[in-house]
Amino acid sequence: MRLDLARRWEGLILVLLVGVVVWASLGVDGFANGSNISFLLLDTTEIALMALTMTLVIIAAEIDLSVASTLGLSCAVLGRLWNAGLPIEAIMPICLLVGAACGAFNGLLVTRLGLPSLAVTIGTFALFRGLAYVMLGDQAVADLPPAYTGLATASFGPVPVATALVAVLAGVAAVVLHATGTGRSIFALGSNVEAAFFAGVRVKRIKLWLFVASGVMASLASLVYTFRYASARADNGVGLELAVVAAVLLGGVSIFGGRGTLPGVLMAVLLLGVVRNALILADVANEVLNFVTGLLLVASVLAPNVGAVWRRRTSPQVEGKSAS
Amino acid sequence: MTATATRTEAVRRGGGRRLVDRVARVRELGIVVALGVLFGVTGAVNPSFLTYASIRDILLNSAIVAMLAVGQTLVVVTRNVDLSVSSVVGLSAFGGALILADHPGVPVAVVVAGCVLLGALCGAVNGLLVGAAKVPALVATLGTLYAFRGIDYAWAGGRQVNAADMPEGFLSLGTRSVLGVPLLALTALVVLVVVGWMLGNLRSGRELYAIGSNPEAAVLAGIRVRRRIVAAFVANGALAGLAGVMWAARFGTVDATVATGKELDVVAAVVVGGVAIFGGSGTVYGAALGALLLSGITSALAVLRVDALAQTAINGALLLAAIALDRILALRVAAALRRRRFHDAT
Amino acid sequence: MNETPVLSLSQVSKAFGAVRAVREVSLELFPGEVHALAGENGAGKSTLVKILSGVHRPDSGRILLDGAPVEFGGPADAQRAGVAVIYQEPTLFPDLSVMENIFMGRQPRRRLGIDRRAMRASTAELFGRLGVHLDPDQPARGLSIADQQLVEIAKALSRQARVLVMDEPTAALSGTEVARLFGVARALRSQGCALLFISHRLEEIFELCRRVTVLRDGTYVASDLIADITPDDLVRRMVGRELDALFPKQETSRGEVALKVDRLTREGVFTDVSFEVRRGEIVALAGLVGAGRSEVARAVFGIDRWDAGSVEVDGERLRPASPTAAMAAGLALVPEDRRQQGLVMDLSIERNIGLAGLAAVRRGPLISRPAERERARDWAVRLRMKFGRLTDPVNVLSGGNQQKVVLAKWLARRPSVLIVDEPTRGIDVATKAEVHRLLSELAGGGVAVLMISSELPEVLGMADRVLVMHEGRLVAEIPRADATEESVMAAATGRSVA
Amino acid sequence: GTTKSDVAQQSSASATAAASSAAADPNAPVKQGLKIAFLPKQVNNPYFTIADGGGAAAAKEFGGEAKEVGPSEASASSQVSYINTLIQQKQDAIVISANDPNAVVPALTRARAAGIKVVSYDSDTAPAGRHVFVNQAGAEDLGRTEVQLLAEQIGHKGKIAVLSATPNATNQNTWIDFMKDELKKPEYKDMELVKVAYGNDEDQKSFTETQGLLRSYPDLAGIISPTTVGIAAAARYLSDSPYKGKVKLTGLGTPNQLKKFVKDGTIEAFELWNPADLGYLASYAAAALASGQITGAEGEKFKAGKLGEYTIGAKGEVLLGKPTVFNKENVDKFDF
Ligand SMILES: Nc1ncnc2c1ncn2[C@@H]1O[C@H](COP(=O)(O)OP(=O)(O)OP(=O)(O)O)[C@@H](O)[C@H]1O
Ligand SMILES: Nc1ncnc2c1ncn2[C@@H]1O[C@H](COP(=O)(O)OP(=O)(O)OP(=O)(O)O)[C@@H](O)[C@H]1O
Ligand SMILES: [Mg+2]
Ligand SMILES: [Mg+2]
Repeated sequence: MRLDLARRWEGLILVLLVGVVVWASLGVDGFANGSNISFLLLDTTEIALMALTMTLVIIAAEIDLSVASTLGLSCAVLGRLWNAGLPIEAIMPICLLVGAACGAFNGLLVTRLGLPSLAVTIGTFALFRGLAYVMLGDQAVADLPPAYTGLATASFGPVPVATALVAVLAGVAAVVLHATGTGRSIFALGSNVEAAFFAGVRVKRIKLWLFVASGVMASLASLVYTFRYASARADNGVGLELAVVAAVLLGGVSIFGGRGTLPGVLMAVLLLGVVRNALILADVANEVLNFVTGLLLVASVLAPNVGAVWRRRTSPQVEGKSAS
Repeated sequence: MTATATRTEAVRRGGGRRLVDRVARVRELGIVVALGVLFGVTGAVNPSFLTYASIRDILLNSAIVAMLAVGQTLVVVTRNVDLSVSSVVGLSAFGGALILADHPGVPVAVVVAGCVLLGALCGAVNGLLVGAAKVPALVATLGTLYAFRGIDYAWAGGRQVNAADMPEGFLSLGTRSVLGVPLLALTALVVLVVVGWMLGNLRSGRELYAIGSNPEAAVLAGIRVRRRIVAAFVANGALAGLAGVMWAARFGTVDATVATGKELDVVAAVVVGGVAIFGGSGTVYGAALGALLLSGITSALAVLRVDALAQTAINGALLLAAIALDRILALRVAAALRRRRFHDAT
Repeated sequence: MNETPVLSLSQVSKAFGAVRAVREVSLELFPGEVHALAGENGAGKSTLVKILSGVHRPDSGRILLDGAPVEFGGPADAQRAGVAVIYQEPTLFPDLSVMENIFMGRQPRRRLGIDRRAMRASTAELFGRLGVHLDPDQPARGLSIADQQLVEIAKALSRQARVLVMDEPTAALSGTEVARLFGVARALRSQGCALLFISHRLEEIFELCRRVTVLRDGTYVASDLIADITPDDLVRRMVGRELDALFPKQETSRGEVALKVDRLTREGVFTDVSFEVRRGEIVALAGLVGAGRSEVARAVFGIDRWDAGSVEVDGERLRPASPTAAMAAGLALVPEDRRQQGLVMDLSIERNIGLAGLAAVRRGPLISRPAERERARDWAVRLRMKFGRLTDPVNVLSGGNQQKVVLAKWLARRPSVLIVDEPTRGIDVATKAEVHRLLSELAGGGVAVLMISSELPEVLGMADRVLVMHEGRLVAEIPRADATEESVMAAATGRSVA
Repeated sequence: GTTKSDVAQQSSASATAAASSAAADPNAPVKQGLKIAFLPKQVNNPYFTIADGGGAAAAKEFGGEAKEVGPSEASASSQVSYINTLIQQKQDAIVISANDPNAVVPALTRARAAGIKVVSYDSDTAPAGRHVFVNQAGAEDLGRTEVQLLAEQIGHKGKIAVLSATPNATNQNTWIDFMKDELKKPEYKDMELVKVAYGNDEDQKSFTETQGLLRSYPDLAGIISPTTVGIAAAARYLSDSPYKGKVKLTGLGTPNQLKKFVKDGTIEAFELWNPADLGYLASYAAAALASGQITGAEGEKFKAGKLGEYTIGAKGEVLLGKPTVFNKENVDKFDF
């Protein structure tokens, strides 16, 4: 039943995606050409990267609202070190370490002190962004090496290099989530921590590593972001966290944990990207764009639910999550 | 049998001890301590922080968020959340300001009532999505966060309403004081006390906690879950609507971006105030204290001449410190109570 | 007694997808009578209860109240009609106080708001009738499963209903509490209340009820006066065949000490608990509800931290507070609260069974789904589980079948020390015999078994040795030969000191 | 590895190569039906709404079509996706106010490669990104005159503070640098800049920051807020506090926003250019580029309708003119 539901959800997103692509190709000038597709894919890179780990984190019934701030901090570190004259090849691993440290900080507060991750990451959302300002202040570092800025926007045919990176990492994440013991454990602990703990799942350890992975992924996204825009600033990526969470939820991941699939999330990221691109091309005003994004989010959940509610009419039945 | 008997009797021994237990169990204790520390330290460094004018400013600043936090608590205790409040505030602030500017004849009271109604309407949309159509609250309200803001933008179309366009009688609502207490803070306080009392002492209030604590059991207990959830969202929307007009009165300049991003502040206040994000427990008093703490931190940083670039970071660090402190206190108290029970029993 | 039934079901059916849980069953509840409902796990008893309480709407058939057809649109309707229900699984609000749990939605009111004092007094009065010693202001979170059950009973009583439906109210209770509950039930009966009672303990049915209805595979089998049948008849009706001995205890030779618990203390919960379990031995841990038995098991398995003492498995000291270490040492714990601690309700049967033994079905870093399914199927068959597909989520299983999933999860690990906390709670007679045989087979194969049970016959029938706890201390150790109902109860209530 | 100095060498080498353009024909007629897209920092921002309105009015005059597109929040990344779609739509010119002067350059470079002319206005991009920058006022001019305005009001004496937008705002930071420079002059020896606070161009934050400034420096003599959001918030705080009239406030603001405070004595004088004229001029500059009248080289001239003739200065900059100072006497004459 659960699987059916998940499949139905993914099917729905897929149908929507195909529908929007067909509509846009036929009805929107400039949509269906190589360079636009390439922009479109490139534009979703950072969100896609962060959505990969966010999916795992939310399935584990936690949340990481600090991803965009981690991205900002990592950008700031990159800019600062670049200004200090370090070679970029040395800076990039340092950035990833910074991301890991941010994630570990979140993870330790959540697992060691038992604080709710929503509260913790609202705090680190401000803290990391603030550290980024402290690190780089009001400077914008723009003289980044063309070899890298070029790579970030380069593409094989219509497929950007960055998208290939997303694809590889998505493959890894999907295998971890859907085919390994760790993945099983993530679903189990997201659904019922206590039972998972009783079954010997190392709840704290897994959660800690999920947050670390989320941090690393955010800093990886920061590298793509910085090179893509050829600009390292402390306010890079402000507000991306909501876009990431929205994509993950649209992809059918349950905010209460224990449910969701990676393919669903990836399709949702793509769907949001395509809709945005097509609407902007069609000169739809920004306010309508926001409205449509919101509507899409609600409608995607509403559609299967309305059916379920209707069915429930004929047979009342208790449902909902059991007490925790 | 006798084991449990001695246990309860032991607890009953000595009313004084029981009182201490009660106080120690109050969830809001940690946050009160944090507030004390904040005001104490800041006041010691810069006594002007504790002057009447300064306290008045802090109260004014926190009033709106506190009111939103009170409304949010109603929703959060039912194991839901309303992220769209900031957009509702924006919509209501702009709507109210626009009417006042374009139709100076409309009485202020009517405008305020209209804004509350508008908010309630938005709340009803959320409530129906969550309660009736079973869309998870976070998804539904993230959606309406975008949607309501979209309506706001479309309505405003780049227009800004300035203080000069609004009647003095309205703007003074945002600044006037009654017996030395700002009217805004007073309104928030009244809302706080009324909602707090209702949550604690009405069947419907207690049912909200029951729903959040165990939704499945709430249905079995015959609680009309759907109706209660819709009501919680409507009430929260109405408060957001009220907060919206208050915003317009207080800040005078209103455009379509009002209160953008405030939802995180409100959720932060609620969480810092000890309201469990997965429902079932927490009080509006805690949430209001949380709002006070957050705006207290912001004001303190400005007063302490903290470097502007470092402010965001310190703000975040203090927020984390506050919730960590609260948590550690709670753990200590729980451990102490367990030990005490043990020593009483033996 | 020959009046019209207060509440009756006429030819009701209910299906969940392909599973036809209840098929054309009729049932009549008369005032002043306790009616038993019996059947194997998954026979449809709880489904019937949920039809009576308005949770499920029957696909066909009618519900009659005082002879007139009614429709229950939801639990609220049934409550208004005077039906109170104790569900099989506790339905408490963990964040609210015990008294609020009891009176939720019906809190006594004053002129302004809720009258807490009156609520507290009524709660104390109810608890007095049931002999419960809980603080009305204490939150429901953290109550043992037995205490939760008692609160549920108090809640149902407080409704002063015309019909009281009790779905396995005694499964988590020990003798004393059951006796109290029966006292209250008899009092209600004499006041003209109609009661429906479900239990897998046959002796309880024979003690309390006047009439019994048996279900098998969702269909109605028979309705008899208790006076007219014997326990064997009842079992035959339920199972459809003769049953083997309930406690097939085989004598085994004892090996070395496998589990050694030394002066284990967790402040506020239990003190100075020391005992050993040898290979091939079944040791029962008896005591009253709240004596601290489950807490000892949790600490030994590493769920809770202990303050002093040590635990050794096969001579190796266990790292405290680590279930993973305990599992690596060969320990397994079947917890008492299957819904919260034993199962991940949203996950499928096979994944639940696989969860504790992921290492066993791994091929390289990946999980082998065929291996996982094979293992699950193997154990599902061995435990005679009743289910649709292995990929169904466990929350659609009947209570007893859920319990079997928990057992399967741990047995599949082939532990060397097995701790089972109320292993047969909610399990039907046939399966209970199965579980008992299994436990004794495991012991025969050299596994050390520590069994916590509130069911005295089970303790006496299965155990090589009985340890008795009272108020967080181990007060007696009684060898099989000396273990009688009297000696165990005496120790458990603290009347004799070992 | 790749270090900063490697890159510096490479880019200086390529910069010289990039300076190439076709010759301008000053007498070419303005093409009809030019498609000009305004890409402000943020849509629905009243300031840009006015500016882009001016641009649209200009387009109407010369027979082109102007539209305004853009993100609803002022972030660099979202502008880039708009540039990309404008390229797909084959616009003739893009008029942009950059949120991040560098982040938009790669996208703008692609736009230029596709034959689209780029004019920056209000907030410049890095020079590689555009042909012409229409500057509302010389940064130096603005920075210095604001200090002069305030100095007059406080009698060249006392502590002063700046309430800026975000810590990264390019315009504001340049102005503040010139303010600091101006303050070094001997006539300001009794004035001290004690703090630069940031209101992030958010109303409430600016409000709280003003509070904080006065709480921590009770003897403050004046505040400069070179941002329309900041000055309005600060004015509102002051008008309702005991500091009203005592602490002087000046900066950049729109007359409509501040009329009330000029009249009630909170503000003596403030300044601003006319945003509609800024958009108007940018629109003409775009048309001139797209029609081949100019290429963006220093010394070229073009006509901008009612505003008259403009000459391109160094680094491709066109200066709108001196800002207007608003005070009690003239504030009622303006409506924007
Ligand atoms: N919500 C549901 N969805 C699907 N199947 C269900 C659902 N509830 C019960 N069933 C199925 O209906 C059948 C009857 O279940 P029920 O809970 O009534 O059994 P029971 O007689 O109470 O058993 P037990 O003694 O184990 O409690 C079982 O096969 C069960 O799997
Ligand atoms: N001596 C004691 N003093 C105080 N609290 C106790 C004591 N013993 C047990 N408790 C509490 O009583 C509750 C029941 O304990 P536990 O579950 O261990 O009992 P049990 O013997 O296993 O009974 P059950 O049959 O309910 O499982 C727990 O919440 C525990 O914390
Ligand atoms: Mg049952
Ligand atoms: Mg127990």
